[in-house]
Order: sequence, then C-alpha cells, then structure tokens
Amino acid sequence: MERLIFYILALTIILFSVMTVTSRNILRAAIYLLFVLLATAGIYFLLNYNFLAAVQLTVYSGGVVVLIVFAVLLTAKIDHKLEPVNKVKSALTALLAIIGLGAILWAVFGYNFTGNGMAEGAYDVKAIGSSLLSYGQYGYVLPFEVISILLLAAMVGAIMIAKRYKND
Amino acid sequence: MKEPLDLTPLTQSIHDYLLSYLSPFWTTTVEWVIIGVLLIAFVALSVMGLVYIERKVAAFFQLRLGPNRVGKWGLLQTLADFLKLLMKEHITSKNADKFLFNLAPFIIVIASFLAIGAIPFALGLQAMDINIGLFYITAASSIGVLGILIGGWAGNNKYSLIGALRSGAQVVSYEISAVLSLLTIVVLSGSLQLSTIIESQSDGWWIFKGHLPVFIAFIMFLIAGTAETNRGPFDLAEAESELTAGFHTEYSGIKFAMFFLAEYVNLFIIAAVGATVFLGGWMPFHIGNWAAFNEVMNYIPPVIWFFFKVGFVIGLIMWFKWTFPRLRIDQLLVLEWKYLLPINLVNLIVVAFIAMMGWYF
Amino acid sequence: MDNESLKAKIAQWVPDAEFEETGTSKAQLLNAIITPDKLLEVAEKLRNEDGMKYDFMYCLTCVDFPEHFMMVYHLRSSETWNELVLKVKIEDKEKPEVETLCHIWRTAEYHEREVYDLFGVVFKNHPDLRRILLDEEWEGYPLRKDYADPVNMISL
Amino acid sequence: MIEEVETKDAIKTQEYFVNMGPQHPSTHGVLRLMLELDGEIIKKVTPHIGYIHRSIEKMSEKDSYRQIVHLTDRMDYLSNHMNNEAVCLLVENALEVEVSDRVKVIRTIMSELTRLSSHQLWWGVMGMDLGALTTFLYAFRDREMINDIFEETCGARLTVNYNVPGGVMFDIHPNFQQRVKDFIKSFKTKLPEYDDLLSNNVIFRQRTEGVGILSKEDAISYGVTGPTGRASGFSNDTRKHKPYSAYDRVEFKEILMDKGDTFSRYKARILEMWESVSIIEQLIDNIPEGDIQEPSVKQVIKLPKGEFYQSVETARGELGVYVVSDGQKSPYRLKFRSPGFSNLFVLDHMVRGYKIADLVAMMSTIDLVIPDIDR
Repeated sequence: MERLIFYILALTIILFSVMTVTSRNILRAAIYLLFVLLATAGIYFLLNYNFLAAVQLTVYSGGVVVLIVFAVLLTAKIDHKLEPVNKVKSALTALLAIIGLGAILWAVFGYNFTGNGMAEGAYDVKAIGSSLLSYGQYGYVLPFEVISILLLAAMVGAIMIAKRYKND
Repeated sequence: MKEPLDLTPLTQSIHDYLLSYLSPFWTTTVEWVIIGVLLIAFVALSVMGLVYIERKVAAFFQLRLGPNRVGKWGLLQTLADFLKLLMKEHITSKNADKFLFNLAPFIIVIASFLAIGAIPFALGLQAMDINIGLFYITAASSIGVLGILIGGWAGNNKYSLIGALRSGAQVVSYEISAVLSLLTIVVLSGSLQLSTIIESQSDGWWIFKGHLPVFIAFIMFLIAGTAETNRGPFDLAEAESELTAGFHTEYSGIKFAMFFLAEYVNLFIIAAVGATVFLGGWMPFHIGNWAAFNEVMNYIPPVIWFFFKVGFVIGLIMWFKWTFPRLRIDQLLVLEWKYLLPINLVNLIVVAFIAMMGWYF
Repeated sequence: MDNESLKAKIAQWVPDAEFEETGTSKAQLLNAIITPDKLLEVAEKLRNEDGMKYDFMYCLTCVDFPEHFMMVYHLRSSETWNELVLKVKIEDKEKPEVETLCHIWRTAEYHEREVYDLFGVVFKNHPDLRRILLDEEWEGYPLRKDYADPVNMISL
Repeated sequence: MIEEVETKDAIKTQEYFVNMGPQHPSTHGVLRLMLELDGEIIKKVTPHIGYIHRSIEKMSEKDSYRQIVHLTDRMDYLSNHMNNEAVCLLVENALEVEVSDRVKVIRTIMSELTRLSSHQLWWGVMGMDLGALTTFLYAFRDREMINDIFEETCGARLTVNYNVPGGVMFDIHPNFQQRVKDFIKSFKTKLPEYDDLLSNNVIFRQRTEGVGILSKEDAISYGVTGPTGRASGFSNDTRKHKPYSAYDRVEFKEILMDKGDTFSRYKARILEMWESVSIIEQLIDNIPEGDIQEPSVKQVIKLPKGEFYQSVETARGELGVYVVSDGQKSPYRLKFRSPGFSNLFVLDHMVRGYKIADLVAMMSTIDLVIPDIDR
C-alpha cells in the first residue's frame, strides 16, 4: 500500500518537475511547481514526518507559491508566453541535469546508510521546539536567531526599496 | 458521573470486521473509501443546510421571509438551486487560460476538504487525529487562496483580477492573526493535537478558564476567520457593488457552485476550529460543582454539543455579514497590520506568561 | 443690481448688444443678445466683475430659429440670486461656431457637448468635443428643425 | 487596451482601463464609466451616457403641454411628482393663472412625500453600495407606505401623473390625511433606526468621512445642485430662494454643510428627510378648501409667444424647464435642465486619486438616476 502511494507521489514529482521547467506559461509553471511541492509533502506524510509535511504545506505551498503567483498576477498578461529556449541550450541543460542526477544517485547508492537507533514514528512537536531554541549540545538557537535577523534585514530592505520609489 | 458517549468502539469494530474478511491492504482502501464518501456526503448536506440557514438568517435580518416555496418551509430551495447550477452551461471565455480556469475550483475545494479531515466531530469520530492537527488544518486551508488567485487571473477579466489580488493580500495577512490567536490555546494546552486540546477542556472551556486574554484571542480569531473566508464585512474579493462578483465573475454552472461550496466549507471549518479550540469541541457545558446540572448536560451526545457550538460561531459570523458595510482594501490591511497583529502578539506573550505561572483554572 | 443698471453696464461693454425681457409679468428675466465674437469677453466680465459675480450657470442650451441659432446661457449669482440670460446669435447656419465657456463655468463643458451633439454647434477651444448622448457614428443633429430621420421617426 | 506608461524611476507600471457599466450593479442603471486605473487608484473617470436617451425634448416639440407633463414622469422617476409640477407651474405662470390654495398645499405635501420616498430609496441603495445589504429592505419597508398613499390618491405607485396644468387630476382620497399622519408617526421612529444601522457604524464612518471632498467653489462652477451641492455649503434650494406652491408658508431649514465630503452629502439627505417630515406635518392638518382644477385653463393650451423658465427643487437638485413658445399648442423648443446631468460630471473631479470602493460611495451620494441624465 505505502509502496504504491510512494510510486504515485514519486511519479507526480518527476512529471510535474519536468513540466515546470518546460512550460512556457509562467503561471502554469508556478502551478506545476505547486503540485511538486504538494507531492513532496505527501511523501513526508508517508514517512510520518507530519510536522515537516505541514511546514512544507504552509511555507512552500501556502507561502512561496502564493507569492510567486501574486507577483505573476501583478506583472504578466494572460497571453504572455515565455520565449522558447533554443535547442543547443536545452540539450546542454538536459546533459547537465543528467550529470547532476547521476552524481546524486552515485553518492546515494555509494553511501552505506545505517540506522541511528531513533525510534520510528511521529516526532513530538515539543521536542522540535525545544531543540530549536536550546543552547546546549545540538541546540539550534544560534542558526535560528541568525536566520531571524537575516529575514528581518531582508524585510526592512524590501520596505525601503518600495518606499524610495514611491517618494520619487 | 456519566462518561461522554465514545464512538471509538464503533469505528474499531468496523475496522475489526473488515479485517476479518479482507487483507490489511484492502481494509485500508475500503476504510478510505468509506471515510471519503461519508465526508463528501456530510459536506454536501451541511453546505446545503448552511446555505438555507444563511438565507433564513438574512431574511430575518432584512424583515423578509426567505425561501418558503420549495418543499416544507422552503427546505428544498437549496437543492433546487443546486440542481439548477448543475445543469447550467459551462461558459469559458475565449481568451481565458482554460487549464488554469478549470483547475481553480478544484484547488479551492480540495484545500477545504483536506482541512475538514482533521476536524473532531465527536469523541472517536475524527477522520485523522494527527499530532499536529491544528497546524495541519491551517496548512491545508492556506492552499485555498491559490484557487482564488489563479481563478481570478485565468478568467481574463479585470474585475476578477482585482478581486483576486485583493483576496490574496487579505487572506495572506489575516492568516497570521488567525494562527496567532490559535497559538494562545496551544500554549495553554501544550499540544497541537486536537483531541488533546479538547481533553484539556474537560474541566472547563478555555474561553472561561483563560481569563480575558483568551477572550481577546477568540474575538481576534472571529475577525481573522471571517476575513479568511472572504465573508462580509471582509468580502472585498467579491464586492458585488464594486467588482460585480470579483474573482468568480467569469464562472458559471457547477464551477461557480464549487466556489460557493468551498466558501461554506471554509465557514464551517473556521467555526469548527473556533468551537474546538475555544469552546471545548464536543465537551458538554458544565458549571463548577452543580452535579445534577452537569449530569443532565452529559446526557446530550457530544455530536450535538459540537454542532451546537459550531452553529453558534456560524451565527455570529452571519450576523456580521448582514449588518456591517464593507471595508475598503487599505482599511482592511491597516486593521490587520496595525491593530490585530500587535494586539495578538502582546496577547500571546501575556498568555504565555499566564501559562508559565499556571494562573489559569 | 437691478435690470436697468445691468443693461447699462452690458451696453457699455458691448455697444451693439440688444436687450429684451422675457418671462411672465411676475418674473422678468433680462436677456442680453450679443454677437459670438464678444462672448468670451462678456462672459469673463459677468463672472468676475464685482457686484455681478454670475458664478453659477444653471442652464445652457441652443434654439434653432429659422434664420439663426441662438445660444442661451442662464446665469445666476450664487450670493445675490440675481439672474441674467445671455444670448448669442449665430447667423451662420451652415457652420455654427462659438467660443467655449468651459474654463469660466466648468459645467459648460458637458452642456456644450450636448449642444454640439444635438445641434451641431462647434465650440472652439473645447477640450473634449465629442457626441455625448448619441453614437459617434450618428449622422445629423436631431434637435435641428430640419432634421429628418425617415427610418425611425414617427411624424405626427 | 493596456497602455504602458514609462515612469521616471524606470519601473514600468501599467495603467489600465476598466469599463464600469453599462451593466453594473452600482451604476444604478445604464451608465457607463470608463475608469483609468493604476492598481486600485483611479486616475480618471470618463462617464459615457445616452444609453437610455429617449429624446424627450424632441418629442415635446410635437406634443401638447398636457402631454408633456406625462413625459416628465419618465425622466427622474423618483422625483416624478416634482417633475410634473415643474411643467405645470411653467404653464400656469405663462398663462398667468393662479391655482387655488388647496392645490398648492396638496402639491407641496405630495412633493415632500416624493422627496422622502426618493431619499429612502437612496439610503437603502447607499448602504448596499457599501456592502450593508440590509439597509435596502429597511428602506423599502418605509417606502412602501408612501407608495400605498400614492396608489390610493393618484392610482399609480411610481409614475403618478397627478399634476395637470391648472391643478391636480383628482381630489385627495378621504383616507389621505390619516394615512399620511400614520406614515409620519411611524417614520419618525424609523429615521433614528437609519442612524443606528448605518450613520453611526464605525466602518461606514471610516469609509465616508473625509473622502471625496468637493469645495464650494467647485460645486458652484460645476453647477452641482440639490443636497449634493448643499453639502458643500452652496445654498441652492429653489424652495427657499424662489418659493413656489406652498413653500412660502411653511417653516423649514435649508440644510447646509461645510465639509463637502461623502459623509456630509449623506448627512445632508438624512437631515433633509427630517425637514420634509416637518413640512408635511405643518400642512397636513390644514389643507384649505378650494377647486382642485382651475376652470380657466382650457383643454388645448396655447402659451403666449415668448420664453419661460421655471425651476423646482427635486430630490436631486434644481430641475429647470426652459420653453420657447411661438404661440402654438406645442412648444417651439423645450429644454430640461436636469440636476443629474450637472451632478454626474463632477464625479471625475471628485474621485481622482481615490480607490474604486470610494468611487462607488461617491456615486451613491451624488444619487444618480440615469433616465434623468439622458432624458
């Protein structure tokens, strides 16, 4: 059963990934990307990583894709099509992608994965929360804070850029 | 003391019965089909009921009678309307992006169906009780806005586009407030699992136990929830006096009905989450140590309690819609970013402090 | 300002102006008839001169007489509620032309468009002289007395 | 359709056009507004009218004066009675006929009832335009009573045709006084309800206060009359300045506001309803006896040679009738100076820089009736 669902999800991801990069309509590409992200969330659910799956849904599907779509709505017209990529370029890109895929597969199959002894099953949100904010060993408080400041800086920067153009 | 009616044995027995005849693979499949059919039937029925109630409520506010011709007291009016919508022509305008135009209603409906799966209707009557239930519901319903966005864009109509942009700005902003107000209860009950949150209210609902901050959070949740479902006074995405019908101007027939369906499902979800988190879900109403009174309350089945509370919240939201004028888009965003969000953040800190000190009942 | 002194004042600006009184015996309106070339000058003075301040143009229309077009401007002072009818006689029936007054009274812009639409009077320097009620493709000017529409008109 | 405008900071923004109407819920008829938008902000509004133009002025050149009265009902159908009155007053003045006091008082009461019913409809629609759907039915509840009174006395509810040159068509129905008094009594309790539901609502105040300001100078220059102009402080009430019918014998205030924003225009109409109620109250108990039609007015009316102008105050502003007569049974030229026509074109001036939602609010406070504009 789980195997079947995995294959369905995997196939969806592969199919829509290809469609995302080949579609000439930018909003459709964004929607294909949404399907890829949704299927990824499905795989997380399958692995019982519920928290990660919900984060995937909120941040990527509900956040990033919405922002992309929003930006497209503000800028693109409905009959707007992206220029087709010339053949040499697409062949080169395909070649690079295949090399990359080969490298990843080689690395994955070449590494001998061993279980880390942690229990299978749902992870407690509490544990995630406390390790995110703990400053002991394996605590993530420093990266957490650094990323917060980075995001804040990005936000302030965005506001400043928007403001300056408005005042001119 | 009488225990609340537990439906777990019922579902367990169905599971055991199926397992005795079928392999585990097919058992799971059959159970999925059963749950899917039940949910769809429930949603279809409850939406029809909600539309009928909405019409009657509107009629009550507007000194009218409301539907009263089709069926007894007009009960079949919504069914008749649904059949009418079902048989209408599908019109897709020539310059529309047909794929996305047809996809949009499905996205919005699927998003709301995903969310309804985690709603606890009664003790043991819940399609999935995952450990991050509340987070999951907000995550699933956050996809719905995409349906509005691409639906408004793909119709190639300027009213739709304006409506979609308004809706996008609105839903994305108000989601923050909705989640923050729910977080107050997560802090108090210490869990995201809906069954645990309900369990934590067995000695009193959070709205009574949590003092003023939780009450404020409840009000915030109602405002943000109304805004998230695009209902009046926050119905800027539709705004029929400005944008004719906003993002679904170009839709007709069953595709329009799906937007309609999703609106009411979302309304139900918002009300159900509010009832579960703040008003104790299926927990009966108890008063301190009035044993006899509490005993009587226990005799009312949990399902009834749940729907009673959901109905209460829905009634409040309908009351807003039929009395208030609509806000303007800049006022809407100012309300969220300058008022609701700061109040919510401060409120969350206050609640966290209360939870730390254990100052709740 | 009573009608006599008003008449004297206008006669001072435009010596060849004609005057008549219209209306009923109870409500007399002074009419001042001038030629198109004097219109702008008189209108500006009527609008701005102290003691007159005809700042409210409450009606603007045209009448198609057999020999000429008559532009009729009803003016009123919003303070004293004095009224005056300013008329412009357009002798040229083939190519009626008159200066626009829309920068003096803003409301004139649309009333002039209506007159252009229905009478074919061209207003010089008008910012946006288009038909207002009828189609852009409409032929003829319906409120002229010689207008005939054999298809749609029911003559009594 | 889409025009690309190069802005100086090299970000390309697109200004785009949206056609609002001729079929649109808030243009209240077949008005077409061409909006030039930058996002939600309105750069320019171009009204296109004429969709319901019925050439009433041309038809009048063929009709007798008694017939013309009936056409005027169809112009501003919400101020039907005042429109009739304008033509009748013009004919009576031109013939130098004095109607009886009874007719004068009846006409005044009917005019004020019409004004009330028009303002009620406006109030309901105003709420609806701002998204408060309930107001519409509240307004219709009260308007129904006025319509019933009209139906009983005039035989029609909307196009009443009650005035004829030289008087009114029938005497008032025996129930008339009682029913009007009943209506006034109930309406005086309903008017504060209007305030509770809409005027004092926070959202409504936010939407209307300080929005769409029209200065007094602009109001005069654009010829904006009626409550719309009076909200800007432009004193233009024909009932006060050139009293006709029985307006010279009643006490009432001319509602003047100084702000000129959307809320002032709203408030001006609400206060005007109170004034109308007071006028009716002063007159309803003492309707003098007298002829309801002046016998000296003949069936076929021929106006003396000359030019005549008569204005009345409709619910929307000053309605003027300008007649050039050559002594025949129909006018040589007849022009209606309709209040809506002048009021509509101030919209572009008011709305620039505001948002679409504000446009809808402003349009409601101008209180447009499209047949009045197109004629």
